[in-house]
Amino acid sequence: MNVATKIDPLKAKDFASDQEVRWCPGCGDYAIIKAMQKTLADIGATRESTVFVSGIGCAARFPYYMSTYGFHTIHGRAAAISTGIKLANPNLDIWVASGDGDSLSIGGNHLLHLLRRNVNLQYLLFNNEIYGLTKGQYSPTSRMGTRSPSTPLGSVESPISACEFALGSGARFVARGVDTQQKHLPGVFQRAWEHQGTSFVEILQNCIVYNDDVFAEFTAKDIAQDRQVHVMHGEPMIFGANEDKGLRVDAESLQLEVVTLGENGISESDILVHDETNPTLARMLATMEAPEYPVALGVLYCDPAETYDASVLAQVQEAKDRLPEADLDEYLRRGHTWTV
Amino acid sequence: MNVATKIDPLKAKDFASDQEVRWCPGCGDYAIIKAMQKTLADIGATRESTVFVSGIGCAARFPYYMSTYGFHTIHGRAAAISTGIKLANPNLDIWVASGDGDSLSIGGNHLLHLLRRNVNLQYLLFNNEIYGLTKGQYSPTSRMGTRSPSTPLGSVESPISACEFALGSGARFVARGVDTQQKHLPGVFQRAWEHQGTSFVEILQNCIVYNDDVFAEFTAKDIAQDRQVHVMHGEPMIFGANEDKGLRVDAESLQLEVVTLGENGISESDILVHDETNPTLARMLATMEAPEYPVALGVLYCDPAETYDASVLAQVQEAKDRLPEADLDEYLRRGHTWTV
Amino acid sequence: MSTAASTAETYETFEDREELESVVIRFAGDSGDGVQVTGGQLTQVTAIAGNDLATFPDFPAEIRAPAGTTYGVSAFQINFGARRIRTAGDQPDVLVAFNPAALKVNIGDMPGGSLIIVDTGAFSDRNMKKAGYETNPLEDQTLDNFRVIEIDISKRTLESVESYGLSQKQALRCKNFWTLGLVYWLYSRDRQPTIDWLNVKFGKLPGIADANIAAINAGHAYGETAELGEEVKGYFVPPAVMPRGLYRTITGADALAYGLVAGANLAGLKLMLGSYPITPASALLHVLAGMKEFGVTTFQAEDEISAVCCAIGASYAGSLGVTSSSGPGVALKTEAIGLAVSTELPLVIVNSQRSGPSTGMPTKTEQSDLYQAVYGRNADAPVPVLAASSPADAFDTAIEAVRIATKYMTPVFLLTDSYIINAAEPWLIPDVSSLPQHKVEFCDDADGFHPFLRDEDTLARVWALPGTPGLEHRIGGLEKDYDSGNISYDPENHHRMTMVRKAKIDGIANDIPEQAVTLGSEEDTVAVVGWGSTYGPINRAVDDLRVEGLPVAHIHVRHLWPLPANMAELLSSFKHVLVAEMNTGQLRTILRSEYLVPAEALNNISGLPFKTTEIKDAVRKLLEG
Amino acid sequence: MSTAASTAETYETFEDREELESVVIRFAGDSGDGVQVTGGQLTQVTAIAGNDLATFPDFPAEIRAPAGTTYGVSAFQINFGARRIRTAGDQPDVLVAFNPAALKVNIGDMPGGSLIIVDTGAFSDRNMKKAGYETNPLEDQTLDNFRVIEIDISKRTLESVESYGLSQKQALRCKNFWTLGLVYWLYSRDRQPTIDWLNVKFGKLPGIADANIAAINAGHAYGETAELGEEVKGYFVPPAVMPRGLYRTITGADALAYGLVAGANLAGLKLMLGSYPITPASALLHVLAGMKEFGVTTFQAEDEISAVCCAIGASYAGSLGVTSSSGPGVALKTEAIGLAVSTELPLVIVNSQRSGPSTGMPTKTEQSDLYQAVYGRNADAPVPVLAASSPADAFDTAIEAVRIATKYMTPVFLLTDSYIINAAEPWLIPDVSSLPQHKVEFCDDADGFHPFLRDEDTLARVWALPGTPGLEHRIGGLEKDYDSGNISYDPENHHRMTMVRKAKIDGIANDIPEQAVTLGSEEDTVAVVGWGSTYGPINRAVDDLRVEGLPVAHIHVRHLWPLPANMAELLSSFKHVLVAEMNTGQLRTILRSEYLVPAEALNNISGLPFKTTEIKDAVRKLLEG
Ligand SMILES: Cc1ncc(C[n+]2csc(CCOP(=O)(O)OP(=O)(O)O)c2C)c(N)n1
Ligand SMILES: Cc1ncc(C[n+]2csc(CCOP(=O)(O)OP(=O)(O)O)c2C)c(N)n1
Ligand code: SF4
Ligand code: SF4
Ligand SMILES: [Mg+2]
Ligand SMILES: [Mg+2]
Repeated sequence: MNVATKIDPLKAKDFASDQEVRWCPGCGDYAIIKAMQKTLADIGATRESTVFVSGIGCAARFPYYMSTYGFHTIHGRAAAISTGIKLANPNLDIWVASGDGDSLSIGGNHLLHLLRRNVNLQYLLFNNEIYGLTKGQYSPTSRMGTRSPSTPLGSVESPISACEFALGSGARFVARGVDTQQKHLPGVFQRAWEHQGTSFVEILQNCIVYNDDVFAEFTAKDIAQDRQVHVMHGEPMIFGANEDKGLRVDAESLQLEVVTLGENGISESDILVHDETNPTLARMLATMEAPEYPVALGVLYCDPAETYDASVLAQVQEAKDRLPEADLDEYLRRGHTWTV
Repeated sequence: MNVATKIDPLKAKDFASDQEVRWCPGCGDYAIIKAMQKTLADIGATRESTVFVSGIGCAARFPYYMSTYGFHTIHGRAAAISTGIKLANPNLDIWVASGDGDSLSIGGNHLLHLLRRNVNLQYLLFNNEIYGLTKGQYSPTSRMGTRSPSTPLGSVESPISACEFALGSGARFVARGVDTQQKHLPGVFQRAWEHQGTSFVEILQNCIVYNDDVFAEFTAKDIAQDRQVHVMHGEPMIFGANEDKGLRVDAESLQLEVVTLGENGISESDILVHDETNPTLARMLATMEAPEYPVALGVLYCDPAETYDASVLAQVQEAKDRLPEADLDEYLRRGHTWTV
Repeated sequence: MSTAASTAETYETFEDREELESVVIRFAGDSGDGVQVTGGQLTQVTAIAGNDLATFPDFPAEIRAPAGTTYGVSAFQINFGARRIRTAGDQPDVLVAFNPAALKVNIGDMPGGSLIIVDTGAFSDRNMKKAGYETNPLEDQTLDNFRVIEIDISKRTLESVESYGLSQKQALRCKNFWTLGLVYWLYSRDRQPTIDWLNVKFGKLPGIADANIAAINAGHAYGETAELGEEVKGYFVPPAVMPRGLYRTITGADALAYGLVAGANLAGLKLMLGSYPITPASALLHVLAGMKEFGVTTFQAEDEISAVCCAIGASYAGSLGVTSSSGPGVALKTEAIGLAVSTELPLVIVNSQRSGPSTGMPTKTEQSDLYQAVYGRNADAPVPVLAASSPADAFDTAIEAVRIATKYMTPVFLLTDSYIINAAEPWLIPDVSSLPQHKVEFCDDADGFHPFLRDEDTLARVWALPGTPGLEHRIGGLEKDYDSGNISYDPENHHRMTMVRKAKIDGIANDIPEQAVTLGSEEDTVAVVGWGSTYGPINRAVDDLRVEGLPVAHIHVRHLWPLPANMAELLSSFKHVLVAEMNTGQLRTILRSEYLVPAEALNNISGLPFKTTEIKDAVRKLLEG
Repeated sequence: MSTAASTAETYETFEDREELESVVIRFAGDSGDGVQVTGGQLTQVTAIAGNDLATFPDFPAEIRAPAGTTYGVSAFQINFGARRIRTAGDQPDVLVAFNPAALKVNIGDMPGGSLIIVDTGAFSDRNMKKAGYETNPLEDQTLDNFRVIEIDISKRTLESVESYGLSQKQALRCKNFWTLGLVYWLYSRDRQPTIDWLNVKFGKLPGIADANIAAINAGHAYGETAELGEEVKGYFVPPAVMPRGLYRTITGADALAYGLVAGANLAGLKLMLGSYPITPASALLHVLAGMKEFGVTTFQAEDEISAVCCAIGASYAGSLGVTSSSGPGVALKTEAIGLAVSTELPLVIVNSQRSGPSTGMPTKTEQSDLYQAVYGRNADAPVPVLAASSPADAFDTAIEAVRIATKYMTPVFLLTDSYIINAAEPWLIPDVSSLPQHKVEFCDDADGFHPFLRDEDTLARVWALPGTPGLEHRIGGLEKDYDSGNISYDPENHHRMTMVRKAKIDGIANDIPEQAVTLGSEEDTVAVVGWGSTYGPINRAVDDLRVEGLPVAHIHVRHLWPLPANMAELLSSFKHVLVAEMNTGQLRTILRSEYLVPAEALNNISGLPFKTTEIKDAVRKLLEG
């Protein structure tokens, strides 16, 4: 993130580019871009110092639709290219927009190292659990048994959990949101932007054409409240349409369990309070799956550490400070020389 | 793993090839190959059905020194090539030998997907926290501040924990051993071999030339017992020269803590019993670092699931069973045809 | 299976109909309009009617762009006739435009006087604005030079399916079949195969099947009863004279898949495909994923590197490893291909080319990855390169690729392109069981064995499989001793090994057919040399020019590396060698360096196949100049 | 810094010494014997003595193979003389063998009558067995045809450092300096620079410094006092006539790094290197990592793809992005290079070539990645290619690469090889501040701006940096409209864009120097054409042949793509064009296709530089035949 100038702030619509949006009608990406444009207005971003970087995929078309700077790169490499941009100009505020295939299939290694290095940028993973742009093959996040053009009998691979992977890769900020939750998503984006370091945000995104309703199990209107928990640092993890369910840790099994307030003598004080700096808790939250568990949304983990770009540039600066008069001609003449 | 023929079992030395071993004198790899040769003899492996596959690096020279089949491939790709070997011939018993750079730098993505897919083979990661073969640059497992030819002022990247990464990638078997522990290592290898699915073993390996004694903090003779805990499923996690230290979970902070038996009323029953099927515990063990914590050795996690190769081949078999007379000529003539 | 005989529809009024030698029809509409399905059905019934044909499906880059936009327009073109058809046609005779955007995008390709069928029901103000029309093209001068059939297809479709209880949206979806019915009437096509297809396709949704059938019948009836205007009457395209035998239509993707499976069968091997999806290559993965009963294993890898590595692993273990991608994906595989070269393992690399550089125009065709195939690796790492020239030809070329890969223990490049993969043509179905075998013999003799023992003739190394007792060995990417297969850093040995790897590949030139003159003879003045999917346009153009009496020949090259042994001599007999390619001149470069022949270039890098006129013009210029 | 003047050692007995025009010395021993350090020191003092020189360090593939094995032998060769030195020498005049394995591996390269210095102390039975000697080579006929100096160097070293309290192991480590002392005496070299170096190097371990100094002095004294035998006396190599100025020795890795930094400075840019370690390319990463005070940022990436992508990102943001690797790593970068071609961003790709294919012989040299550089990408994606011809030349070539990359907004390949990277030669230090500037001007004019606006002359697009208000824009790998820079799938636009990208690169031919005849003239009969590190051997061979009066010229090409504008004409003036390359004929292929010139091939793919005799023989054969 960067400190943005607050003078004459832009509105959400000012962040839309003049290019026609070419996603399928009804695609979850429309909601995400809306939330993003709102976020940029909220944080007072400027167009010129904001850069959207993407790989390839439907999600990766994102930059074209923003009136900021944008780089639509190649499949899976947005993390690496962003690292170069940030090192070259740390004043730029970088958002990566990437699909589940882009990030976790071909781009898995770069994502791992981006997170581990902790480059100061926001990484948005649009998880629709499918390869949209290439017409619907299963992706590394697709559920076991997914039928797709390349798996006519159903996929046999155990899917990866994006947030669990991010945590295992050393991420210092991990959050999750749902495309259509326009009240919630800008807040998550803003937290990501405020965090210094790589902010990893998984956005559950509906692909209406190839994987429609894949999240309906916990996003369908009627059940959403019972199947989602919006976690907030310092707040007990209570959820449910009646706000009567909560999470607790079983100390023996080291597992989370869902309890009901008022049942078996459970009261609010028994409910686990979210501590976003606790990596063990973060992993437990990240792996909760519907229907047994509510799906955890919000900032699952946030524990800042020194950023890579700051450290790298500090070393460069130190070297310059140590040798403020560094002169290449003089440098070339160091050591043994002789005159002919 | 595979069921190996037990007739006329081979001895450890029978698994040595006729090629001269070319690692640096004193390299930890010598101890590892010794433990491996012993393991193969112990499990009654045959030379012809055992294949060592490797990428590039010092560790990756491993196959040349074994009298089995071997494939020394390219940097970072041993996981992918092994997957192909296994799918083509599931009767082969595959061991991958790979360095920390090979596995976690260039090969990180393949390792992630190998683990997630759960291909039935053993993956040995020789972690010397350095790039040996290319003469000593820091690796993704090198400690922050490592001075190396490419980081004359010290590295600024936060290292990855191999076992934590493996767990985050969905590994179903994760173990750790130390090169020189000849009593312990063959047992770990054997457990890996017995496990159905991808068995991930991190071996802490001393590179005497470029990173000597990097593990001395917990492997030096005088302190080893106090700085290591050998975990065993179903056994309390007790360690120390006097067998008087143990691990316990703090239910509030969800963190492990080291306690001393006999102090503050702590008795053996307070000590956490290792449950190798518990992923939360596995991650806590994986991330323990000296000197605050003992380093966890042994099988940290083992929770078998269906293997990828079995599932893939079952689908092929099902298709064949459904159409036992599948005939290409007939197949080509399906659908609309006409005669001229 | 249905055969032409059993379902033939008889157009009693053939006498009234105008006989045409060939016709080119293009359908265009939103991705959601079912344009590709419509085209596919017309292809089927036309094939069954005994015409020769070629098709060109042209996809938009967007999955499903907002309805009505110009960039969401999908098109399908078919050329069919009573003569041999070589291309999908330079210019359509008929355009079916399902909406204003489709008209806008395609009208520029229509010659004056051609027939335009529009669905007036889709020409709402909103749609016209979306398409960028400021005034109604049906009312201004836009269509002045054309014969236009304006029908409110939307409305008529709704009427025709009224009784099936569909929602408005579902009912409108039948529009394409209504139109197809009309086209069937126009060109005397038999409806029955399409009706059969609908019944199978929507077996579980009989309401949908019936509605579509009703629509097709209504469209057909409209043609039969309506006054379509003076100039529009029914046409009749007699069957083409084709070699005898059993036919089907086939796309390049299908032909490739079948050819690879057949090739593996003939070699006695299981096939393992490692692939990562990419347009247009994914189609091969999809087809092979459905052929498990033939012992085919498909692996959707995490990236292209894993895909090729998995295939290499499979070959190492005794399967036929195949990997498939397009240019950007193949780029990622080149390091691993070097490993297959060094370890001398069989591997087939299918590159279904598309427009580049970089992401380029992913749904458009091009043949610009020839450099990459022939030269695109580090170090001296020669690899045979083959190219399919049409959808059906992909079958034979695939078998040949497998033969070479296994006989010579080498990776082989098999080039196709977006056009070949997606287009369809009639295919004389071969009898696979009677094709020549090229069975692989694995080494099982431990006597004097080492993994780089070579066959004296082919220079191929032995293939010894892990699992074989007594042949335990280690291979890898380091240089190997010629005499033992062990690692060697000996300078002379490296020179020798490099040269033997080269000689092995060069020697393949003696194991492939001599280059034939595809059309014409060595006596002609100009040779138009082509490779890959330019076959159709070049062949048609040369054929036409020869009919005019011009001394021009067509030479189409399947074996691009090594080139056939007689190539030097053959090319030297022409005054002009014109290499027509959908790139900036890549085969031309190779021919020039190999034979020092002053080959000239005709390049089209538009993402679309050549038009025959471009080729004719270029040849005429050479002959005149 | 020390200068020759201040430390010169005077060999009073120059009269007694035999004067030599040049001499070739090879040191060989275990990796642990300090062979490379020894060679480095001799290089320094020889340079300071005013000789011209060239070196060839030859590393084993193993990091530190078990002592005494043949595959653990490390070697260093230096050629120095009173004339211009072009190569490290075909054959050594002197071999210093620190152990039996070193003798075994190197004796085959020694001409009869040459001088062999052996440390008899290392010729234990165990060591001889390890080296594969069945009988003692010092006692059998092995060395019959040589002049042999047998000294128990080990013992004498131990004696000389006795008083410094070192362990036996540490003491023995001084062996190389003892030997160096002897060599210094043999060739009248000044010890002082090495003594100074030791004092700096072991500043914190004065004991070690002093012991090594004692060893060097002892070795020197041994030469001065000992009877080395009739045939062995002191030699004297007078200074060479070299252009005036201030000199230092430089390796290719250093020269490359300095050249890139200088080039970036002259362009007014910061430099960002993205690289993943690989032999021999890592050296560039190491040198640049130590130049942070010049605003250099180095990024050790997780793989080669990340490395090049990071560099592309840096260029996008306004730095000079550089990436460096060897063939297998460059293979992985090719997809991303296509992105840089498509987005037209500057990028310098350094390929330090090594023996292949695949892993090949990683520590050996080769120049077989030319195809990869010129042709090795998917689609039509032309990229300029330059090659450095020697360690020092890498400096100038790097500056030129930066100039072209930034002026033309294009990736540029800069080829070096294992030999150039590791070898050292004297370098006339340039005055960077007076070199011609090629300052980059970033776009800041929003008027009519779009990101693919082109310069009329160069056809380069504008470079507009993120962060600039008013110029916000999006770029990517999809095809772009020529007139707006927006995504375009228009067929004609794609043709136009492909052609303009090609024209831009082709046009560079007019912005580079005409190809000069490096030695000789257009009047000669044979032109030996080379590129890269074959410069030395070709130049020496041609020079020698010309001295014999033979009509042969040397043409050395720096700009390999596009080739200089006058190349066609130049080559046509020779009866024979012989392309000498350390590959199977890659530049030859390019010259043939570009100019239809019947270029012939001289190939050496042994992992070692050409010997001048090979080249001379080939030229003689051409002239005779
Ligand atoms: C090197 C390379 N390989 C493959 C592709 C083809 N490709 C484009 S996008 C994509 C996956 C898209 O899936 P995802 O990242 O989940 O994005 P979505 O379309 O679902 O938003 C693939 C395989 C490519 N463009 N480049
Ligand atoms: C494509 C490619 N990139 C880089 C290299 C160079 N390389 C060889 S091994 C290696 C890293 C070795 O480190 P590690 O895997 O930890 O093995 P170790 O030598 O420490 O056992 C590198 C970078 C290569 N061979 N191929
Ligand atoms: S295919 Fe799916 S993800 Fe892509 S634009 Fe359409 S709905 Fe969205
Ligand atoms: S460099 Fe290190 S890891 Fe490699 S062989 Fe030597 S000691 Fe072992
Ligand atoms: Mg997706
Ligand atoms: Mg390592």
